[in-house]
Amino acid sequence: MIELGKYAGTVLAAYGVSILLLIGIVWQTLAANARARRELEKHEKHG
Amino acid sequence: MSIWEYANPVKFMRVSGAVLPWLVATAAICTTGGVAWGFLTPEDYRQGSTVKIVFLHVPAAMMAINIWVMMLVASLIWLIRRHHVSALAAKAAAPVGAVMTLIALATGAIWGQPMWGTWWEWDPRLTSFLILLLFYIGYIALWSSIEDADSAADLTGVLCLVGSVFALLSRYAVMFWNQGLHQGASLSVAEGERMSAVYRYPLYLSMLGFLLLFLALVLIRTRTEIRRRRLAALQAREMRG
Amino acid sequence: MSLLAVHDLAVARGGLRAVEGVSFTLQGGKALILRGPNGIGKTTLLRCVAGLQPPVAGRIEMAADAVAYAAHADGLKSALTVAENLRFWAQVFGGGDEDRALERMDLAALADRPALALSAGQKRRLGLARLLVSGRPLWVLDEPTVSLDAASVARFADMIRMHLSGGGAALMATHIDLGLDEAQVLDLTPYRATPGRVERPAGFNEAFA
Amino acid sequence: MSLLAVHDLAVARGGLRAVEGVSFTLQGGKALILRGPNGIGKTTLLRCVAGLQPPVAGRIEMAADAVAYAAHADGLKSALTVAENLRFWAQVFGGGDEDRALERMDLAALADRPALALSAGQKRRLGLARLLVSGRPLWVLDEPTVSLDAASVARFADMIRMHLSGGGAALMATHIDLGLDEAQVLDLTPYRATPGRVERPAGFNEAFA
Amino acid sequence: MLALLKRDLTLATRAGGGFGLAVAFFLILCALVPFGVGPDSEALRPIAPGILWVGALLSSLLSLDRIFALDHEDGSLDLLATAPIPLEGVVAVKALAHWITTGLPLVVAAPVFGLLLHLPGGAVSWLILSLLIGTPALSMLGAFGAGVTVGLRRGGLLLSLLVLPLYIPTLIFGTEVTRRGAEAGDPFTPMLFLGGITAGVLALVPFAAAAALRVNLR
Amino acid sequence: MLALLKRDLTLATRAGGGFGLAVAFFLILCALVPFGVGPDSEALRPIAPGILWVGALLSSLLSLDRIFALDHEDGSLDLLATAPIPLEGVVAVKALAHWITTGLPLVVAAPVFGLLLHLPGGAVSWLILSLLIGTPALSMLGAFGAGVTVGLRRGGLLLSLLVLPLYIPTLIFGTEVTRRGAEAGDPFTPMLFLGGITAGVLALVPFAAAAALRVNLR
Ligand code: HEM
Ligand SMILES: Nc1ncnc2c1ncn2[C@@H]1O[C@H](COP(=O)(O)OP(=O)(O)OP(=O)(O)O)[C@@H](O)[C@H]1O
Ligand SMILES: Nc1ncnc2c1ncn2[C@@H]1O[C@H](COP(=O)(O)OP(=O)(O)OP(=O)(O)O)[C@@H](O)[C@H]1O
Ligand SMILES: [Mg+2]
Ligand SMILES: [Mg+2]
Repeated sequence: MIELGKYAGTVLAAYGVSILLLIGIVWQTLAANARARRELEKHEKHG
Repeated sequence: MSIWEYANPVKFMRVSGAVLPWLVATAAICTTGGVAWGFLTPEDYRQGSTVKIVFLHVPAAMMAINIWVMMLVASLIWLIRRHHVSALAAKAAAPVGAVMTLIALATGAIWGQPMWGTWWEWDPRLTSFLILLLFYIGYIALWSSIEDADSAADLTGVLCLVGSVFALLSRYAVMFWNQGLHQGASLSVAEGERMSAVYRYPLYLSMLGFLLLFLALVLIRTRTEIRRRRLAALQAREMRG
Repeated sequence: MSLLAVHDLAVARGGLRAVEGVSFTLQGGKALILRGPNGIGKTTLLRCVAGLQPPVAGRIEMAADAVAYAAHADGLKSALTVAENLRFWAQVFGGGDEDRALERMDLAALADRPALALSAGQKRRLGLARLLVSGRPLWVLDEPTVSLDAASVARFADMIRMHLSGGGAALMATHIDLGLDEAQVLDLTPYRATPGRVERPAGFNEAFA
Repeated sequence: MSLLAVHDLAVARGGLRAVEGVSFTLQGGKALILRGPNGIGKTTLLRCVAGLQPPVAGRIEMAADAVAYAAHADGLKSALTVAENLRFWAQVFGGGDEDRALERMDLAALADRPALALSAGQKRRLGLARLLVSGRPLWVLDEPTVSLDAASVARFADMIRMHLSGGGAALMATHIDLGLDEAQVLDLTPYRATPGRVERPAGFNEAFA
Repeated sequence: MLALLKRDLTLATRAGGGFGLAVAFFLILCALVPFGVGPDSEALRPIAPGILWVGALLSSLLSLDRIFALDHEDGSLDLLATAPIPLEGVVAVKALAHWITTGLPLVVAAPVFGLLLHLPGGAVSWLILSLLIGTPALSMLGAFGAGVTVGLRRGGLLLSLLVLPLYIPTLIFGTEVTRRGAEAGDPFTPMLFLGGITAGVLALVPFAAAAALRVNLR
Repeated sequence: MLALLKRDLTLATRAGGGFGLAVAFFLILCALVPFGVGPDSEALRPIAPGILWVGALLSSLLSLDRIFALDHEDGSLDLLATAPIPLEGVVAVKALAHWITTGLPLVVAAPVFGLLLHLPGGAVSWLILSLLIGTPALSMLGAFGAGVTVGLRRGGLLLSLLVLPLYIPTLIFGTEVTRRGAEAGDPFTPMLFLGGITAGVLALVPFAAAAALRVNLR
């Protein structure tokens, strides 16, 4: 385990928040894309 | 073949579909690599371990600005040449830009606590970012509140144009208004003050990663938007027919 | 020369074509009534002719500043009186004798009443009086006789006849009988756009669909 | 028993009496059409009957919660779909089968379209479908067929007939022919209020005049 | 009544419905004040509670005209008045929907804005609590104002004018709670008053608002 | 065009037209701030220029949706678009009418409000001057925002969201003029910027606003 010193909380918080936000936007992007594709395919099959 | 051919949605879907796997893979590698490398760099003698934040903060801050510029270019292409894909790309980029701005703000705020002893300071750099966030929010809100897709593209395009001018103006106004605490750009300054290589290379990698990540996200989101438009057209036609 | 010529026009609403292949010309002194079931695209076509909306295909030929448009919304300010409302439009369009217009639409007695205090039919009459002061030769009217009683419909027909005899023309959409026997009628039903003809897209959505 | 009884009713608008001395009763199974020139007071009278406005004189007798009112404004939310709009009113009035109402007004194909994207006549049909889900016996309708094409007017007449045959009643104001031959007609022209009859003031303004 | 609540919330979240805009406005206001007042944190700290409360109040105010005006324009209000729901219930439900779409998000977002204005950390929980207790009164009073002005063409500014004086007691006690929280005073007394005002408003104002609506409909 | 200006001003002065309401709102805001911030004149003096400018900005903001929305609803805008006046001219006239009904009264009333907030005497003339130069830009930018949002049902809050960031440079330079006036600094530099922004806005924004209107009408 690497040593973060007295600023451990700060560094971890910064990394935590950023990674959460990044994961959030990536997840939202992929989910919306999958949904759009699914709906379109469903529609093209039936319609 | 001119570059405008890629603005044809069918062609765009084909090309972007072919490029995406590679893009996603390199983006994932560079981003995680850059961030992880950054996290493992040694402490700075002045800033302690907080220097590690730079590998998130700086790439995010740069992307936040560059994404707005890209949206401006895309809006102009839409307004002048009326290529739908470019309008949709601008729409797709905005949420990514807003998130980048948020990351820059959040990491900056968290960093500020130990460095300046405050979460938030009305420093010009910071303030301009807050204003940029406002522009992103307004832009996204306008897109989402207009029903007709082409009108929405036109109106947000005009807003992006006017907004860019005022974002720039605000930057100068804010600098006039308050002298700041924030660091100047250190990547470009004279050799002596330059960041040591220990920090420079992971930073480069992280910046590249963020850029690729953004490109991948924009491509995927543009594809989503195109599919949505297609679905809406099919549904509308069915109802009418 | 004809006041209005429409060639192979297609209009779209909400990204989908409504009617297509519509052609007609309108000479001075003539009136044309558009008919067709609800939702076929009469309103959309009239808005195109009035220049409020671009057509998807085809051409509309007419002189600049020739159109006076009147739709469901009459452009009345409820805080202004009948006379003030009319005077404003007369000034904007730079034409017309307001008092005669009030007289013709039987509104003289109501001239000083705020538009707020008019009944549905009285408002509509005021909206029609605006056409008289516009001084424009081509009238584009969307369901002009809604809410009018029988006497007012007859008065409206007279007003149209007078306009035609002065060399003007009128293009109207309506579902009911206007008592204008001399007007030609164009039924839009055969021009209903057939969906799914990709070679003639209404815009991005359809091109891609 | 009659669904609605109106005795010697006088109604006022803007402090002036519009019509006065109107009396009629409406049994279940009957329809009454109010006629009269623009501005005589049809809308005002209907709003009184619907309970939106108090009468100046006379009595209106009917059961509580019996009226379904429909006027020019249809109470549609443009952001909601056709089905959502109708469902909301069905829930508020606690009645009715939405799908059948959509079917009856030929709106089933448009069920998932936002109300924003309807043409004038389609909106009106949706406003009428609301009556079907209200479950109320007495329909009070102000110019119900505005913007409707001929087929829709016939459909409307059918809907009224069905309502009447189910024991309901309808009170309508209109200027055009609804194709409802069995309905009685009441012309309001003879009841126009004579201005200046100080012994029967419409309110403070007139009493003071 | 549930159907009405559901519809109003659906409308708010649909395109153009304005959900979240109150928070955005609040953010903008908190960002503007330093531009006006100056960036100095010493100058900002003492006025932070006041600015935050004034901001909450204004962003609630700006969306008031949505409460009834839209329904009046499209005729829904006429129809609701003839529906088998008491008009008082309609008012209460609409005020509730307004609070859920504007007040509640503010409560959630307030800590972040506190940061921008250098609100001391200890005061944040008091700020949240005071907003949570106070904002329902703002929505209900707003519904009253909206009911009074509903017939008027764009009564927006008039509405603000009518409602703002009614907001003053809530504002005073709300900021007092926050300020005393910041300066380690006794925040309980103003909190009690704040709660009392909200309770009274919620119990009585629906009747006044319904009466005003009835007048405006006729 | 003159006829349009005259009509808009007449409408503003008629019942429900909202003339003077901007000033009233400004007054209420200036009265609220001491409730929020505390009545201490030492605390008020430094923030007075900022509050006054923020107040001017908000009260101009609140009446923005009147610029086009009413005309759009009743169909006047469709008719004006087919009238023999360029749409840019319509925008400019409407922004002017908005400024005359909201900006100008504020300029006139500002000294009084300055008193309420203990603005130093020497700064009053700078306040007036800065408002006089700055508020036309607010009206014109507001007309742009109103043009963009005109088709939307009650775009009020969205309008604020779009317009407020555009107001920031004007706000900064405006308060800077007033503050430097109060503290005997050099008010000419910010005044120059303020004038430059206003001139640029007046020259260019009508075209953007007219373009937005055309999109919204189709
Ligand atoms: C919350 C707010 C903050 C924001 C919005 C912000 C914004 C930015 C921006 C836009 C850059 C761009 C750099 C460039 O020109 O390439 C940057 C770089 C940087 N920031 Fe921040 N910053 C914030 C807080 C902080 C804090 C608190 C610190 C540390 C004490 C900090 C340290 C740095 C450093 C070291 C750089 C790199 C400068 C360079 O080498 O280019 N920032 N920041
Ligand atoms: N905003 C919109 N988005 C999508 N479709 C729309 C929109 N507005 C109208 N439509 C549809 O466009 C078609 C044409 O509408 P239009 O209003 O021109 O019909 P109309 O012939 O005037 O009908 P009516 O006789 O009922 O007035 C209709 O089918 C309508 O449902
Ligand atoms: N707010 C008002 N103030 C004063 N008078 C009014 C007001 N509203 C309407 N009136 C007048 O009251 C009378 C009755 O109006 P009402 O709307 O009931 O007529 P109507 O019979 O429905 O006419 P229409 O057939 O034109 O709809 C009219 O003469 C009208 O001018
Ligand atoms: Mg139509
Ligand atoms: Mg009527």
